[in-house]
Amino acid sequence: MNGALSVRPEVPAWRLITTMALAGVLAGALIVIVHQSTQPTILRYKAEMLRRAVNQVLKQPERYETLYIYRGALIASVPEGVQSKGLDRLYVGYGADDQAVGFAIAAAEPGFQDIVRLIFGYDAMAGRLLGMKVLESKETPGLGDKIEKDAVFVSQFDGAATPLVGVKGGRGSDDPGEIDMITGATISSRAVIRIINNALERSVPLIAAREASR
Amino acid sequence: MRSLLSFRHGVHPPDHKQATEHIPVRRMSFPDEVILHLRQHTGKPARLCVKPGDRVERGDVVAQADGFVSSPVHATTTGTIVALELWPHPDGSRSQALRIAVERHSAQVPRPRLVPEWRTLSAKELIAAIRDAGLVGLGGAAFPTHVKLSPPEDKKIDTLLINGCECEPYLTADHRAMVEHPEKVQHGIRILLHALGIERAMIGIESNKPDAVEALRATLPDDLDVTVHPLRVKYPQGAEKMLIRALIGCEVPSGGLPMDVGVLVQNIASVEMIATVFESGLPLIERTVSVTGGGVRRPANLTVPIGTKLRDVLDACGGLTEDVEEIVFGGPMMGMAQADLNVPTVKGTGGIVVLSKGESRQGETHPCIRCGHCLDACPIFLNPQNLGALALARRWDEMEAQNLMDCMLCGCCSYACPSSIPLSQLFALAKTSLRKSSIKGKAA
Amino acid sequence: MQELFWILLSAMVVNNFTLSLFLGLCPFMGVSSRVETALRMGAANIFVLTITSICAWFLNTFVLAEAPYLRLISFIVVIASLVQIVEMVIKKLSPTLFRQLGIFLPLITTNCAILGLAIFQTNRGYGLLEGLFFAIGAGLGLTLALVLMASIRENSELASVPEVAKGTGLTLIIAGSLSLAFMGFAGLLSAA
Amino acid sequence: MRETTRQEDLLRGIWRENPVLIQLLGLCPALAVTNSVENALAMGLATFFVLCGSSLLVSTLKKLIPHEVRISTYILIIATFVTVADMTLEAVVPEIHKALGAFIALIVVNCMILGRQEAFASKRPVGRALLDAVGTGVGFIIALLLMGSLRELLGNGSLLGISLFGPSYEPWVVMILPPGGFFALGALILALGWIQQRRAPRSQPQEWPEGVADREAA
Amino acid sequence: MWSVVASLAPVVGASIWFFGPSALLVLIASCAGAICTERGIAGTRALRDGSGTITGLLLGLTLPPGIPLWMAFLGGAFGMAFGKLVFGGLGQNVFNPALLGRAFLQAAFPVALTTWPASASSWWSLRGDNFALPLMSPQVPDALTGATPLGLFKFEGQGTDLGSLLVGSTGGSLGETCGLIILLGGAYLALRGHLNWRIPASIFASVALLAGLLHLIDAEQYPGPVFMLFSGGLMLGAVYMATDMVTSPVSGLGCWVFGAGIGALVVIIRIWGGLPEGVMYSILLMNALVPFINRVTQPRVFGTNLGSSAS
Repeated sequence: MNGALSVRPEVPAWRLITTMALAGVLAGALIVIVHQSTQPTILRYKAEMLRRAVNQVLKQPERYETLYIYRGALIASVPEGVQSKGLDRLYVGYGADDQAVGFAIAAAEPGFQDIVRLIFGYDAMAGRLLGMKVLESKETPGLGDKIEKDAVFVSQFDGAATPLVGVKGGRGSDDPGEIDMITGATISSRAVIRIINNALERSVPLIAAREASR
Repeated sequence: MRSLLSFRHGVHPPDHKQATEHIPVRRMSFPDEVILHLRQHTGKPARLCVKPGDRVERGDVVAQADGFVSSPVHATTTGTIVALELWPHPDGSRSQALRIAVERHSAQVPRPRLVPEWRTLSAKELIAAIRDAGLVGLGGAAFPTHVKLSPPEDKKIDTLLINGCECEPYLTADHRAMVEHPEKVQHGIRILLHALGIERAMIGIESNKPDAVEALRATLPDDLDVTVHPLRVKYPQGAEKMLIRALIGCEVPSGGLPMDVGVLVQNIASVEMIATVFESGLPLIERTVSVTGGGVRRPANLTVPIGTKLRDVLDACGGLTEDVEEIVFGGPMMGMAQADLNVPTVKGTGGIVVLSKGESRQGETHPCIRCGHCLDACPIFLNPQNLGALALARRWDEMEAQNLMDCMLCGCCSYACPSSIPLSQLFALAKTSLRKSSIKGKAA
Repeated sequence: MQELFWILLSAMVVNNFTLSLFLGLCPFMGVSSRVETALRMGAANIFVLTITSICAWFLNTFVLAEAPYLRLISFIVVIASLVQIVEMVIKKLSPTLFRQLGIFLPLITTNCAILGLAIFQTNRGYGLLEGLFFAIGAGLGLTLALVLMASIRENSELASVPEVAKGTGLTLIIAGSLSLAFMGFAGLLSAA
Repeated sequence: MRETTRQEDLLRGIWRENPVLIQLLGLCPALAVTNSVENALAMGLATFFVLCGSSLLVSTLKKLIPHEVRISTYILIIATFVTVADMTLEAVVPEIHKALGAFIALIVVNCMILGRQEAFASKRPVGRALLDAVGTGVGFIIALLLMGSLRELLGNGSLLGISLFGPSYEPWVVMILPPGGFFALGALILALGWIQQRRAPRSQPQEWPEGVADREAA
Repeated sequence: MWSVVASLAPVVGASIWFFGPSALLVLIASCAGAICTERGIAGTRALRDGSGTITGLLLGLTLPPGIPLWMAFLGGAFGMAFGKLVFGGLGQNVFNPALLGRAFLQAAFPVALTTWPASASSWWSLRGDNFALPLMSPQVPDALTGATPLGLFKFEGQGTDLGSLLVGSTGGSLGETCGLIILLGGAYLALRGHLNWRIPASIFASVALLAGLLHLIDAEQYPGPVFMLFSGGLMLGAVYMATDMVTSPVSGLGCWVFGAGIGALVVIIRIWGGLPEGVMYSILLMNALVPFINRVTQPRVFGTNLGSSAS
């Protein structure tokens, strides 16, 4: 190798730069082409996933619309010149009678292992939850991931009164605000309850303000 | 009671001294043959100045000091030189030795040849006289005494330490010397102080010898600053560096000598021998040896002509018992195991320990479990566990980087090891290999 | 503040970059045979991770906002040139530091921990400060894992390891054991 | 460099110089995404695609790429293919793409790919380079599948999601967690070593570690 | 080594007293796992020194009584193979093999490993599904599950009185219930020189100190030092696991650092971590640090780096 190096003719700098630039342009072009062709599918899938999640936690509303949190208020459409991308948002679902049935709120906080990302439906009038779905978690398989997979645990959030209170599993209380925690996965269960309560603390005043301004 | 002076770490082996500590020193009768090794001391071996067939008298010089770090060898009995041949040496090798056929006992009358009036001599002349008497350290290393007494100009010695610890188990020769001849010890100290031109001496004695402390305290001179200090019973209290740590409270720098902290250490047997030499006018031709251990029938403290064969010494003590396991020259901790009964004593031989089966610690070696007992034992704070593992991997250079050369092979780690790993043997091997390779490196 | 601290601890021990995200395995398996080397490698990593985090944030915020599909390609180009520039700057400013870190810097370019940090940081939408804490935590976690591994391997070099297990086998088992032990940190600071 | 046959070029990477099990390259994906056969397969295929694509391109363009900027160019080419693979997976199999997460993007820094470009594709004709890439890629897929099957079988009692031991099987959860990745690869490598050792003629048992003789001779 | 086994006898006895035949079965299974693996893999190299038995016994003592026997066996086998044999056998390992086995089981079967028996109808009845088929899940009736004092505190804010903690009449693993007997066994071993007293001493001291400080700050939220000392596996871990000579530092100073580190980690994991108990993880983490601690706490060699005090 060293011998080969020494006889290699000096390559002018402009060639190096041209090569790199050319390679960069070609690479960029290729990526843009693939991006153009895959982007619609990806976006459609993402939108579909979001639609499913929102529909699930709002118990299949007729339709829903996106609300943006902008300068401490909920707005339905972003004012001119403001990027909608970076804004936090929540979703309001409407029933057949065009009445708001509830808000779908997404939230994320640390769980047992890493961040737990979830979405839940909230009926602002009744102050109750409509449903909860974990979107992303790395909780212990077979134990902590029951917050996602255990139907009994998940179903407790349907109609639960807020704020939620976690109790030890198997107590069998009728209090609608009490969530039976999963045996052996207390931390994960508590994390879900905490995430929802914290998210409600943030969102309820916004929702109330929006209702009041109507 | 004020706590006794000591050093840190070390071990507490049972001392086994009761067999001989109360038995007065007796003189053994002359053997039929003595074997005088030319390599009696640390440093360059003496140069031969007689030839086979010559008749020599007790105290005649048979080999001259060859250079500064060397010491003459004297005939220890009157007799005829039979041969110069290779003979087993206590260190395990074979080396040049004179065989002397000993004449009948009536011929063994000593003829004084030294000037006993040391007070009239200058320090320089006194040191020359000490060299001519063939005096070496009798603690075991046998380093020529006159070399120790001549420090380089820039090293000032202000204190003489006398090592009366005798911390090796079994050995009692030093103990008997202190009890039987305390005045000789004081005399020897006086001579040494004169040679050094100083006035301060400290005697350290392990507190298991209260009679020795008593005896030496009773004979302290009025005109000199000599003090006696009982020390904690702990091995290796008698190692130079440990003794200095205990008495003076400072550490000899790594790779340095006691003179670096202004101290000279002399063993009690050497001090007594100096007095003996200047009283009798005879050079160093005999010394006291503790012959003890469960494997010897009549344990004793014997005055033995240097060069007496092990077989003869043991015979003088009633011979061996049936269950002998191991014979060691020196103490059981640092001594050299002997395989041949024909090996002769040398100037450094102060003890012959014959271990019976029950006493020997040679056990089956188990894997190291990193218990750390060796770290707690090592008086110079090495990590024998790690060094041992490195030694098994033969990674000598890394061992040197971890201060292996400061190891004095005291054997504390081997003693403390519950798995009977021969750590100090491994370190001795490593040190030898390193020395060899450094010599090779210089040659290349 | 608590959240920032959690990000740091999470990247460092709970979801240690090397032991639970498998990032930076190359130096972990390759360089980690001497503790001194591991420490320097770790220091170099903390340094580059921190700078990368800042650069990635700037890229995301000001350059790639319109073309996120070019993210990967620009990250890798930026990281590669960044390491080169850092190398040159250190060489100029502090030859001592360069001697200590120098040979590790080129290795870092192909270290997946760096690119991994930039991607994770983007996916999680961390801001500048959060990204910084994330980077420092990740760097500390890498260093911790490297040093632990190096000291254990130094130790096991003297052990009579069976022929089959020498080298990679043992290293992987040790890594697995470390990873098991780090599971003890799960849920740290998030149990409230 | 020794001349190799076509067959050697193809087969080398599959077993004898398996990138993961023998050369220990690309460990990051081999450990991170092999908690199920499905993920392992997807990762393997994506890497295979990137490897073949970049080998093809690099060996085609090798004359045009100046030596000084070759590494940067390779990385650029690899990153392009990875981006393409990333977007394709996201469009075609979004669930798997979500499970693999950032590790798709991290194919860029898989030393195996860059290594093949530098060591082989940049010096050989297109056909050979492609053969080599196919061999190495298949070897990578095999290793990932081995890991994936072992971990999914023990950790979930299933293969490709099909339960094998019935519902009362107690899964070894640890196997799909990070420690299980290390242990599974460690066990695989130990097992391989053990098999090789049994095949090889028994070597002399050594009391002292090797190298002692050298030291003494030196 | 056998004296360690002997000193464990009262602890084993107590576990059988409290948990009935299940305890004995679990201990036998874990020992069998460890010993069979040692014999099987190491073959003739296996030592008859009882270290395999110790590994098995210690592992068994950290398991809940109702665990299926095949899991106990697997834990013993894993700990022995990956915790010890792969490093070259006795004296060479880095992690405590019993704890590695236990950590593996905990990660593999989190449910089975955290299912504690509340009480049983008679001494003779089994405390769980010990005889579950190999690789199959245990059938655990809900009524059987109880909780450990630490679990009660962490998840429900309930304390447990000191008397039950000392005597051991609480839920928990086989060997982690009776603090007094463990302390006695430890004292016996320390007197015989088989364990370094500095390690348990420093663990107890650091746990007591940290827990005490936190308790002073907020007595409601943080439990007191006595509860921290006598609950969970702290006693067993501090006396029998952390003191494993092979996996603890060699120097005295190192042992203090090691113990203090374990104590601090225990408090951190118990109070701020996600798990109710952290003794096992703390010891394993500090095991990993031991080679580093040994490096750093190497004492100053006699006569080197002499300060101004010299000469």
